[in-house]
Amino acid sequence: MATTALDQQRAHAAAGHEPTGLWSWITTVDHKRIGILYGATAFTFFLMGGIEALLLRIQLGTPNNTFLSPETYNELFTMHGTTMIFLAIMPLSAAFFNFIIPLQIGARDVAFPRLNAFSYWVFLLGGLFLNASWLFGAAPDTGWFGYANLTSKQYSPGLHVDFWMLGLQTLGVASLAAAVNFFTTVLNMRAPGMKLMRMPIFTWMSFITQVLLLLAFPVITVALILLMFDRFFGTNFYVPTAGGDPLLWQHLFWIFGHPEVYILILPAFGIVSEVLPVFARKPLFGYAAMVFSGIFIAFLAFGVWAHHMFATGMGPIADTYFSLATMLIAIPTGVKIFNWLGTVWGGSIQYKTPMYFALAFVAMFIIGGLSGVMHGSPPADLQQTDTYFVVAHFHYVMFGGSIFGLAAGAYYWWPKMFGRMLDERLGKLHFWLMLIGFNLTFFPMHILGLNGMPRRVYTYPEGLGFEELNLLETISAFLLAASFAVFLYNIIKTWRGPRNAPADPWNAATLEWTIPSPPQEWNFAEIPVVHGRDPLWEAKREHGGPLPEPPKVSGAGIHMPNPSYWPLVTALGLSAMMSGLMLIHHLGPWGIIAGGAILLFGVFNWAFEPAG
Amino acid sequence: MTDTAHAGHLETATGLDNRKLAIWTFIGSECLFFASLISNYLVHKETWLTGPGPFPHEAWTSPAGKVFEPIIEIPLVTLGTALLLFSSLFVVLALANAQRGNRKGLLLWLGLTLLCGVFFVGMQVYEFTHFVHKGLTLKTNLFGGSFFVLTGFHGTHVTIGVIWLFTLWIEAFRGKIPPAKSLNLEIAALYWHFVDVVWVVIFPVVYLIK
Amino acid sequence: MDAHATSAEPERSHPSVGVYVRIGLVLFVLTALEVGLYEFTYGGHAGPAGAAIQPFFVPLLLLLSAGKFALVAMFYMHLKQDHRLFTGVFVFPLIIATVLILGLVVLEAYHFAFARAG
Amino acid sequence: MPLTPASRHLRRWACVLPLLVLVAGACSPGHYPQTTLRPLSDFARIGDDIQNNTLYWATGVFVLVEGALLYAIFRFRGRPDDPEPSQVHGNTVIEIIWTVIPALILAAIAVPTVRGIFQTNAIPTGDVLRVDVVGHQWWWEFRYPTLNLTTANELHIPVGQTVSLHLGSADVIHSFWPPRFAGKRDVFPNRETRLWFKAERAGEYPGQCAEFCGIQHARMAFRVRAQSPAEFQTWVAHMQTLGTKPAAAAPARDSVHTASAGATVRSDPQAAPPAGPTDPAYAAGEKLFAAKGCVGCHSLTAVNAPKGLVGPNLANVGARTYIAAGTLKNTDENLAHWIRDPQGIKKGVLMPNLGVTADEARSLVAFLRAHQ
Ligand code: HEA
Ligand code: HEA
Ligand code: HEC
Ligand code: CUA
Ligand SMILES: [Cu+2]
Repeated sequence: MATTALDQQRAHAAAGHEPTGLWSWITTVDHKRIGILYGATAFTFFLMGGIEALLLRIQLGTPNNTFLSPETYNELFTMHGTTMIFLAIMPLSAAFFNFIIPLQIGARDVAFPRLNAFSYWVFLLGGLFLNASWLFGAAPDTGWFGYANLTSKQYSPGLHVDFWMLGLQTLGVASLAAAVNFFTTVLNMRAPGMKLMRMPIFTWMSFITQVLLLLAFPVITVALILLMFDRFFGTNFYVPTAGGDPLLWQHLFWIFGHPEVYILILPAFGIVSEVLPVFARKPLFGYAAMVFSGIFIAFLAFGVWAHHMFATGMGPIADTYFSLATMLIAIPTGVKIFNWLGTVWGGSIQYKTPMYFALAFVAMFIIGGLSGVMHGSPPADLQQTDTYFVVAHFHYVMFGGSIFGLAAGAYYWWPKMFGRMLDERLGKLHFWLMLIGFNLTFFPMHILGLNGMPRRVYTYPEGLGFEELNLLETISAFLLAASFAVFLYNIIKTWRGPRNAPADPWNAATLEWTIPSPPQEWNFAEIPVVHGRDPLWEAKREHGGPLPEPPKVSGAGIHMPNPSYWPLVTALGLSAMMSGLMLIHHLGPWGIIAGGAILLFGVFNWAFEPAG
Repeated sequence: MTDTAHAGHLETATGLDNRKLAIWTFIGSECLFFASLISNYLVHKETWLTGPGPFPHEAWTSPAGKVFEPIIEIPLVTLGTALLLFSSLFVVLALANAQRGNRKGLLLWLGLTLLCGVFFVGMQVYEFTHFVHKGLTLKTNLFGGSFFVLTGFHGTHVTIGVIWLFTLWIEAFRGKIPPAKSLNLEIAALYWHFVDVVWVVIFPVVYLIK
Repeated sequence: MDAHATSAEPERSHPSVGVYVRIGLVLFVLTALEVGLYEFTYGGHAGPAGAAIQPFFVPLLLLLSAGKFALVAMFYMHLKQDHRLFTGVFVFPLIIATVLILGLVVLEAYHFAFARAG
Repeated sequence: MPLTPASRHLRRWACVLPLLVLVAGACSPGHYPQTTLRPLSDFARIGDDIQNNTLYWATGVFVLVEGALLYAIFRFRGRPDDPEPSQVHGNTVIEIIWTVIPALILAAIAVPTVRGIFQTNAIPTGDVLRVDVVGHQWWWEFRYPTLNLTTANELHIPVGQTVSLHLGSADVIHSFWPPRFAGKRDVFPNRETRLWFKAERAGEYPGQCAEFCGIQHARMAFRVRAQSPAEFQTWVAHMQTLGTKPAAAAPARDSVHTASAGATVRSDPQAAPPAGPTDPAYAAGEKLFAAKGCVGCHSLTAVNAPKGLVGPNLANVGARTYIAAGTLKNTDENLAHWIRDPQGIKKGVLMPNLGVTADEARSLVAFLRAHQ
């Protein structure tokens, strides 16, 4: 059965047709399809996270509100944070890594196509696992950074924390596998002539992101393993009564957590650095400075973790070190901001939707960055921490930053991905609703925070002055939601329309725009040879105008990796193991053993399957 | 395990093999994994005397008057350490033979590597059961917890390495590792060496330093 | 590593079997030294000299194990001959890992010292 | 009806004005009793000064950079058929400038920061009042070791004397936060943390737990009651008389605090004087307090109070402004309601519903109200 299906597809591919149908998506190892899968899944999770946020906002709209019970509220903010970070922004970035990086570096696929499929399946299953907690009435409820010892068996009985811990563990596997893959891909799969310092800046920033993933995720893996042993096997790493230390969790978590925030923003930095030059019709200002500032940010990211822990009382020397290191990050980030300014300065700005989002990204991120610097000063942060001032800070960097950046990328690359131009008027409506809604929702949080509103409270009493602005925020959050409704409508509308996108609709500079939209399965009929940083601009300049539309080719003789379902089997095995772990008190070790067996079975078949 | 999309375009941009670069990347990542585990162990050194014994280097008398001897047995572990180091030597010799196309040599040295690996795992299993008999489990105290988790995860890595090398041994036996494919072994060997150097750190930190 | 290798650069030849065996012996000797050091400082053979070594015990041990680590990485893992990129991919994380261990231990020790003094 | 320009103008302002007023009101710290922006202690001022300094610099950066961006957005608008702009790739001089200037700004932020770090971390010496703060799920315990007193959810401190807080937790991590007086300090079950400040003005001010600590984290508030030294002494002397039996004549509830903006003025003392031990309801309440098991979790003595009880010390519960860590105003009705149905009021709270009837609750209230 399966083999014949594979055979059919192979025959299909040989004849130059794209395989279609569900099975072809399940077995796909094509980086473009995997990118689309990542994007669609992550956007769905984003909407879920957004709906969770709207529920939070309704509850906070009025004082002493009883719309949500305290338990539900706590579950919702935990799942909102966890979903947005691990199931929305990271995989949305991964969608672009997948679709765009191989195209930008002139490759036919990633270094390990099946590993790539594996990453996606593990991500999907991890996300489903985490959200399955809702069905059991046991959604995680200890916050997205789940501080010990609140997460211990004693203070969090039930499955809530188990779902969170094992879900994150699963997602970590996906991220690590993908990071190894893309690290290798960027270094090894570049087309001839594409030196490192000729790589498109999006690829560069994504590459740095992979390094952060590789070095940050093992730490949270260990932190979660220790928690798992505490909860399942009776150790006491975080249990103070037995000599354990809850503070250890905070250290390990933030050693991961701070690099994580740059994992969330660097891809967006990359996207914006692609969009601004194209629509200003000017090359990126200070390319080398952009690259090195990215590297510097990543490096510093590992030395500032304890700025999340100023209130723990680490003593003056540690405070001083972490404070100064934190502030230092403003310098390379400032370099980026100024280079973006330099890029548009003196340009001939074409106001298309992606450009709107990219410019707003710069404007909004500055606000978030500046409040970050304010956090970096411990005596002041003692007042700011755990208030809505922090909530304002991180929504400005993650929504005003990452989401605006990703939206710019979505509008920019949409024609390449689907061969259809998104509607410009709807796009601009989306933009204005989002910009206004965003600022009205999150700017007042600065004021509330400094005036004493703590975060993670399911309600607040009357008389502390929080009523008006909270109501304003709640109303604005719906404006923000409306902006995404417009986006959805735009997608649906465009979907119904014809495939109308040319290969190079924006007069862009990089290799992905040299091939048809959407690209054919093998991307490049012939692997390009690169002579500079903006290969397409150079080609157009040489040609003396726009290039002719690239022809679709038959692809005969181009050898592509075979589809495979073993990555999925392996991912299922891994998820089964995680579920087995959770049920260890019911099934004994058997669940884990069964999962492990499936995993091994998958790995061996994968290893010995001809890759094609 | 040839999982690369290098159809019709064999060289990579760096000239390095994808899989070899990937395994090094993975090893780099694993450094942080073990660093975190080791940190966990060291951090708890301050407080692991809470709770009942036994303890690594200290004798301990329970409230009921029972005396626990220090639990760590250095000679046994020294043997295991030596075995692991020698296995590292053997696996490079196996690789050298594979690259030269000497199947017999490859089978011999790889076999010896495997034996060392199996003995090391056996040593750990013995040590663990022995500790449990002496009253030290994961739950006993923080020494028990951090010791078992650190050495246990290392042991898991060794076990995976043994399975991996065993698969390769069978492949070699069936003549499927000609010199052109010696990279398959080289990659496994890199992993194996890494697991070895992790032990090079764990051995003094856990067993020798009080 | 920017250089675009036109042909798969044949890695510079790996060391000979003799070198491997000699490294193996050195590793063995270093391990023996480690254990010996323990024996003479804390173990069964700890004499009056043991007390004198004690302050240097930990640094010496760490030095010995760092030596072993370096030997395996350079020769058995071929970092000495292979492409420098591999060294980078290994050593950069190693540095961060070391800093992380030190940082954590120092921070936690401070916290406990502070808590006790309080 | 066509509007005259003037009336149209008026209309527009009529819409905008209330909004402006609202915004202005919502932005003024006076609107917020729990604000961090009007510090009332030396400690809080250190942080506030630093924050202002940082904020000024940040505002400067904000105005300049966003201004430049806006300028570029409008100035460099182009049309598709415009000629290609000049292709600039960079400029070393300007790149160095915009690396150095932020560095200088950061130095201007860092210097006061570091000074502030060392100031706030100094251990206070001399004439300090030590208070031990213990966080519990979800209430606060305050012990005065030198005075041998214990109370809960209301921290009494003298104005003008440095209080040195030694903080700990009975269960999970919480964070002690009296915004008008100091920033947050986390409390841990396995280590002691420290905080200090010298209150500058008398009054009653809100505070809040600021680290998520479980289902009722939101309802883990407390009050800081800063009193003049004389008043504080009176309070101490009074508290020291609070054994199992309350003093026959509890002093009138103090309502003398200055009504400064942001500080809640004490509500008028209950019209009726609190019941005394002779009141039959009081006696019934006393019996019930033992019979219903309240004693298992609550102590009624302020002096030599036992440690490690699950519930807050009730020695002066009758005089508190709020009960259940800021959840309810301390009226007789609320107190009775609380005793009958703590789970309904504060879901998940560690005080069980004990099947107290309405009558029993009345007696218990009479009994507790007398504990002032
Ligand atoms: C995309 C994610 C992202 C990004 C990019 C950042 C960027 C920064 N963050 Fe943020 N941060 C978060 C996500 C992010 N953060 C999250 C999620 C949390 C909360 C976690 C939780 O508690 O749940 C958090 C919390 C957080 C804290 C802890 C607050 C607390 O809990 O008490 C601190 C403290 O220092 C901090 C600092 C910074 C700094 C200094 C930067 C810098 O990188 C910013 C640098 C940028 C600029 C400064 C602007 C541009 C620069 C110029 C225009 C040059 C000139 C400027 C100057 C001279 C100042 N962040
Ligand atoms: C990238 C990250 C990200 C993003 C994008 C958001 C987006 C939003 N967040 Fe965020 N938030 C976090 C990350 C993020 N958040 C994190 C990490 C925390 C901390 C959690 C913790 O403390 O543990 C947090 C906490 C947090 C809080 C504080 C909770 C508390 O402390 O008690 C609040 C409160 O207002 C909030 C609100 C919002 C709102 C209104 C949005 C909005 O922007 C959401 C807008 C999006 C939508 C509304 C999409 C839905 C669209 C539709 C519904 C369209 C209709 C279509 C259909 C129905 C098909 N968030
Ligand atoms: C199992 C323990 C337990 C028992 C029994 C118990 N309580 Fe409580 N009580 C608590 C806890 C815990 C709190 C703190 C609740 C909170 O605010 O989170 C509390 C709070 C209170 C408060 C509010 C105190 C304040 O200042 O905020 C009052 C009053 C009170 N209890 C009265 C009673 C009475 C009367 C009884 C007996 C009928 C009783 N309690 C029985 C645990 C208990
Ligand atoms: Cu206690 Cu939050
Ligand atoms: Cu951070």
